[in-house]
Amino acid sequence: MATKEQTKISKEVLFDLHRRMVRIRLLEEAAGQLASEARIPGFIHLYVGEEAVAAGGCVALKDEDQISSTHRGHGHLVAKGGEFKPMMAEFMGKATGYCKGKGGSMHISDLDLGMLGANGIVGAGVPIAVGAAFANKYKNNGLVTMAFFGDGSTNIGAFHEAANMACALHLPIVFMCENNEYAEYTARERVMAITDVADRAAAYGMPGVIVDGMDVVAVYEAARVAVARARNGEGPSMIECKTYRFYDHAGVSGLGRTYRSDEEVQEWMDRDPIKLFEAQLAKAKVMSEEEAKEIHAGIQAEIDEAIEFAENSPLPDPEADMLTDVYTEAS
Amino acid sequence: MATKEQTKISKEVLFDLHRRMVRIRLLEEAAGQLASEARIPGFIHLYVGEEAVAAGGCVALKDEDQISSTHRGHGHLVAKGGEFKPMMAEFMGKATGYCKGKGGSMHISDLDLGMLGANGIVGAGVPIAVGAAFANKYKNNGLVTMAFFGDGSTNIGAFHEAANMACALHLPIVFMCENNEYAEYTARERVMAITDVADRAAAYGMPGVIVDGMDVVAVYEAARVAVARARNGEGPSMIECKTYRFYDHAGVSGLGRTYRSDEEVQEWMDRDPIKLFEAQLAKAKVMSEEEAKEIHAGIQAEIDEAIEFAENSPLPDPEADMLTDVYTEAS
Amino acid sequence: MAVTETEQRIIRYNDAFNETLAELLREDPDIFIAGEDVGRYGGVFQSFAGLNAEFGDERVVDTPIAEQAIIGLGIGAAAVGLRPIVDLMFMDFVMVSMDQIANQAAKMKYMFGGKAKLPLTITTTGGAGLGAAAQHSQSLEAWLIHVPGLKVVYPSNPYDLKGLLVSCVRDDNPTIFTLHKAMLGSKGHVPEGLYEIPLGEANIVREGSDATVIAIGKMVPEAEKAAATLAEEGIDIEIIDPRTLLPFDMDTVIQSAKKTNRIVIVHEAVKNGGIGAEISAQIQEQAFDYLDAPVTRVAAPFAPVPFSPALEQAYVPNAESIAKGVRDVLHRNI
Amino acid sequence: MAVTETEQRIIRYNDAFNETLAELLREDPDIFIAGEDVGRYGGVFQSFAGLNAEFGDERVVDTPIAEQAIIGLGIGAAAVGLRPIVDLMFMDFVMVSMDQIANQAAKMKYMFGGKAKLPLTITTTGGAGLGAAAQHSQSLEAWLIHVPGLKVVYPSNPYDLKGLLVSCVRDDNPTIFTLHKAMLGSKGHVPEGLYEIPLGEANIVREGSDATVIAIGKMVPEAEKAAATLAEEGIDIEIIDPRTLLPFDMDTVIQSAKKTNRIVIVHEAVKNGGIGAEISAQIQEQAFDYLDAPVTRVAAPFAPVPFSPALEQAYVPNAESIAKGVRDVLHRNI
Ligand SMILES: Cc1ncc(C[n+]2csc(CCOP(=O)(O)OP(=O)(O)O)c2C)c(N)n1
Ligand SMILES: Cc1ncc(C[n+]2csc(CCOP(=O)(O)OP(=O)(O)O)c2C)c(N)n1
Ligand SMILES: [Mg+2]
Ligand SMILES: [Mg+2]
Repeated sequence: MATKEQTKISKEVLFDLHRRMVRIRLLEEAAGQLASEARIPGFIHLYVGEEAVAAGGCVALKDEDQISSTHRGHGHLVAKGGEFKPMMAEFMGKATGYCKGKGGSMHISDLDLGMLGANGIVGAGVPIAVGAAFANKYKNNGLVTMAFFGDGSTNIGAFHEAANMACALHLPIVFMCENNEYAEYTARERVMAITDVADRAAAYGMPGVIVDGMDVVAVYEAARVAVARARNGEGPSMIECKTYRFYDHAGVSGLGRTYRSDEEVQEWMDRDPIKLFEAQLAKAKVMSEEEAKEIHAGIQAEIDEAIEFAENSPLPDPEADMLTDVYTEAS
Repeated sequence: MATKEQTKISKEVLFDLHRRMVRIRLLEEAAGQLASEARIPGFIHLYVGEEAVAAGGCVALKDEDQISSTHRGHGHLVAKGGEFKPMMAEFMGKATGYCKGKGGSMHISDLDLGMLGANGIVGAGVPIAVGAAFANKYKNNGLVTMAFFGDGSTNIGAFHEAANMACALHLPIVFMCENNEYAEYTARERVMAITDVADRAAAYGMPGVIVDGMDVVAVYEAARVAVARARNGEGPSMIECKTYRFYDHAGVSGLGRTYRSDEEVQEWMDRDPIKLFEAQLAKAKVMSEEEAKEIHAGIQAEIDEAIEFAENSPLPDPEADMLTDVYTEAS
Repeated sequence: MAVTETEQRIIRYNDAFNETLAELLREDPDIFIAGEDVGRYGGVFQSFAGLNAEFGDERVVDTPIAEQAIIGLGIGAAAVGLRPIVDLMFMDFVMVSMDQIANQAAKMKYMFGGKAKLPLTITTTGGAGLGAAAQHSQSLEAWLIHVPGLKVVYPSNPYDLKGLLVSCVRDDNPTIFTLHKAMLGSKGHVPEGLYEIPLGEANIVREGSDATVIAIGKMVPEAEKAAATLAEEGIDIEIIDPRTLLPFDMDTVIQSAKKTNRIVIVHEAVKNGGIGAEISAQIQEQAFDYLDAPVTRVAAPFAPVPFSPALEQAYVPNAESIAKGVRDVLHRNI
Repeated sequence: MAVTETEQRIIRYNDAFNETLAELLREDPDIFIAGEDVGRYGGVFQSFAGLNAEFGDERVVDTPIAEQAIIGLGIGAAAVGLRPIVDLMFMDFVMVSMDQIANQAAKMKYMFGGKAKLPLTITTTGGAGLGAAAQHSQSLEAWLIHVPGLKVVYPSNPYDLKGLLVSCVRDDNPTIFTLHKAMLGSKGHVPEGLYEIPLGEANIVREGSDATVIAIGKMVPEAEKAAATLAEEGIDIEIIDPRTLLPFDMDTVIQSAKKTNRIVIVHEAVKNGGIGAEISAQIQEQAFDYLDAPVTRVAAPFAPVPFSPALEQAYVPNAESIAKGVRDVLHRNI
């Protein structure tokens, strides 16, 4: 709970944090439902439960700043301004999707929004984020890059190389860890001998902080500090957000299945970041329950429209589309 | 200086530390000389200046324990019991070498001595060491693995993955960092934002200590503690040895060349680990100057013999040897 | 070997894998399995289900997400006497572990002048068809066969799977064993108990006289479907499943080429630089005078694997494109 | 283009590389270079000498030993508008960075439905001959040509080096540019100033009528030596240097095949799964009726690169083995 800081935050920002979280949640619930009905093909990794991280992080950024993402990337794209129609169409493999149906859920991106791509390879987005941060410093354009990544990804080489390089080159970047305590079906403590990912920050020479990842204001506050630091040329920092995914690693089966206890899942669901925040906002008389409901309804309507759009969209055409977009032709 | 601990160390061990250091030094000086005369082909990375690390580390091990090594691997092999004749022959690409001339300086090894191979790929030996440590734990044989690696290698992914895995699986392994402040021609502070590699130990959940890598007793003492820990099932630890290479990254050009100052090199050479140790031993009346000289002479004679052996050894035969040793045939 | 209907035990490809591992683990205490989620959860495809429960955390080991360290774990353990099986969840992940596979495991013996013995098996899943997109659908066997020191195996049915897996695990060299992830549910006859199919022996899946189709992995059942269609057109094809891609049983292929004089090679990977190129090059080197048409390749177009099923279905070769390839080599006038 | 003796400026292959980079850096402020030791020290082979002094630490950047992050640095910077040149000291190190090269850089545009533009050049050094042993001597171009989205370039002389490097850096796709480390000191004519040699255009190094030798990198000068020997025997070979390996100029090769009817392909990599397989497969696909002998490959034996010069010299193809390959295809009775 960050009630103290909250008073300093404008109503506009609070609404923005809320709006982005709800946009993620409702899109994900819809996507999960569609996937379970096989109306979305392939694998789908839902962000439900972790909304405060993407929203808190991205509200601290400017529109022109960049983010990198993971296999669990829908939330990041929404938080960075992604629109429902091309997202839903992409999930369904339609030609009107962000990636013309070529990428799907796991590679969804919009470079125009500064979103450097969801990524199917654990850890692989982080070096790419470092490259964008390098470019920002090189161009001296004052932009910042935020790399989102999971707890499990901090065990892979690409993460390590990128984190060290960013610190060595003193780049304007924020390392945003979503510690949801699991990598797929394996608990964090069975594959790491440390409890807090933030303890890794010191290994690279950057500050590392831990925040309650179910508290969107706490995330936002920490992100604001780290982003300001980066923008001021003071180098990288790491934020570890303690969070949880409410659904299974992929798809919507739940609760705990074989690898988590139902109680554990329930405890975290009791700390639903959206419900917590809405209670705070109501208590502070910033947003009434009624207003919140309206916001949900408005967003839901948008999503319903997006589903209709996606379902009515054409599939890509193998003849015409298979071999395009492999190379950039000389202009 | 570890004068206090020294009193506890038997004369036998002190002689052993000395002997292994001198064996490395004289072999390396000879190899460097031969390389500069083009009597050794290819690249050669000398260990001169860093002898205290390999010697201090390996004296703390049992013969059956394993080590992994790097591109700068001669010293490790000698410290683990490597013999001059097959080493010199291997440097020269002869059929009588440890690797029948197929590996050369950069891949020199003798698995029978528990030496898992010099390695041309920075960081790549560390995961292999972790594998050996896993096997020791699996077999419950009480053996320990020691991974040697440079400061620069701690920036690469393989090191990170291996260190984390060893800690997660609680393996009997010692991570032995040779921090000589340079990776090839680039200074440590330009590619790492931290000063002490030992600060990385906490990121994996293992203890990390820093020792004077020019003080063989200090290295030995630290290694003994870490090895005992590993052998007792208490898991991995990291030792950072502050050391320096007296010659160039490859070959024998010196002093500082374009990337180090001559003064810096000279300062470190003034702390030559062998000279320091011999002075200590003389002062403590453990080994007289005369005795030390005799030891040098004896080892030098062995090396001269090894050179003769190597030069008189046959080259491998392309017809007969090219395609052997690629696969193990079913027996 | 004639097996009557009643003797046949029909099980799933994925279950054949699981059963074989269990039987191997029971037989040899030096065998262990390590990989991401292979332990308590039983693997993302449940291929390892139940093994951790039977053999414990020590022998069926969950690892961090660290493919370099996973392969290295196998190398180091093999070098000092164990017989590890390590899992790369998806074949695409050879890209994050290629150094350990191709620079370390494959070369160690040679670089050490013969002293190393590396009984290491790497299991993985390859192929497209599940909407898993560009980074989880690749077929990268062509990279692996270019690496001296490795053996590369790709079973196309449950029976072969078991026999080949046993041979891989018992082999004293690093082997890479690929399951096709879209075949996990396919079924076939598998005897109980361990048996070996020697590495490097192709299987003539169907004898025929008009053309030879060399097919890999999931392309084998597709070729069989094509054979049925073509038979209706009066075209009688021979189908060869190499089973082991390295070492490759070229003798069987050359004999067939000398008989049918027309060859179609089919694989899932993109054509350019694919394993079909090597097979084609060797056939024309060794059977030049017997060929009545160019050796033809049916493979994926030169693009990453697309996500949309609309594209993916057209991307992956199938019975139809194989049949077309066969008709092409047959209709050529010499 | 006739150039008189006096007009010719003869410089070293390595210096052509260095000069080209300097001229490119002067021309385009969006270009930067990053890699291990490329900055202040000027690169392990001094290929980057002087650049850091002229352009500063910001534009000629020393990096940690972190090949995945080095490639990623290039990808991310290219994706947001720069034109990076990143260096992999040795081609062997693609094994520690393959994911960033082949799963990220090569696929990003396709996966993103076309939105990414990635003007990224990866420079590296390949080939054997310096006693650098199994992990520092490899030729891995066959892996790279199997990856849609990449362009792969391998110059065989200083003139081509400059023109191809300029084209790579100005190209809006990820390109991999390989120097042969045993050719760094070789010399040739190189004009001052920037010029382009289009990617995907082969060079007919020598016209001839009896057989065509397709040679890559350092095998081109070896083929030229072989041509001299063979000429004395009355054999007149054509030599084609593809220069770009992906996209590959098959048209020029096919025309030559139709003229000489006999082909020898030579490369340094091991034969099995090498690029020669792809070239061979395509030639027989497209010029089947013109071939009077099987397309023949001269390449390394199926072993890692051995250290001992006694073995290494016999391992790497050379003028002698190329000449032998030519004689083989010529002596075949049809
Ligand atoms: C290199 C690589 N290894 C393994 C996988 C399979 N995989 C996909 S997601 C995942 C778990 C990632 O865990 P974490 O980073 O904590 O992210 P989370 O799923 O919890 O959000 C794994 C192992 C992969 N995609 N890439
Ligand atoms: C993956 C990889 N990258 C780069 C190199 C080239 N290289 C060889 S040694 C070296 C420096 C290693 O530095 P460090 O680990 O500190 O060891 P030192 O040489 O100082 O003993 C480099 C960059 C390599 N061999 N492997
Ligand atoms: Mg997680
Ligand atoms: Mg160093």
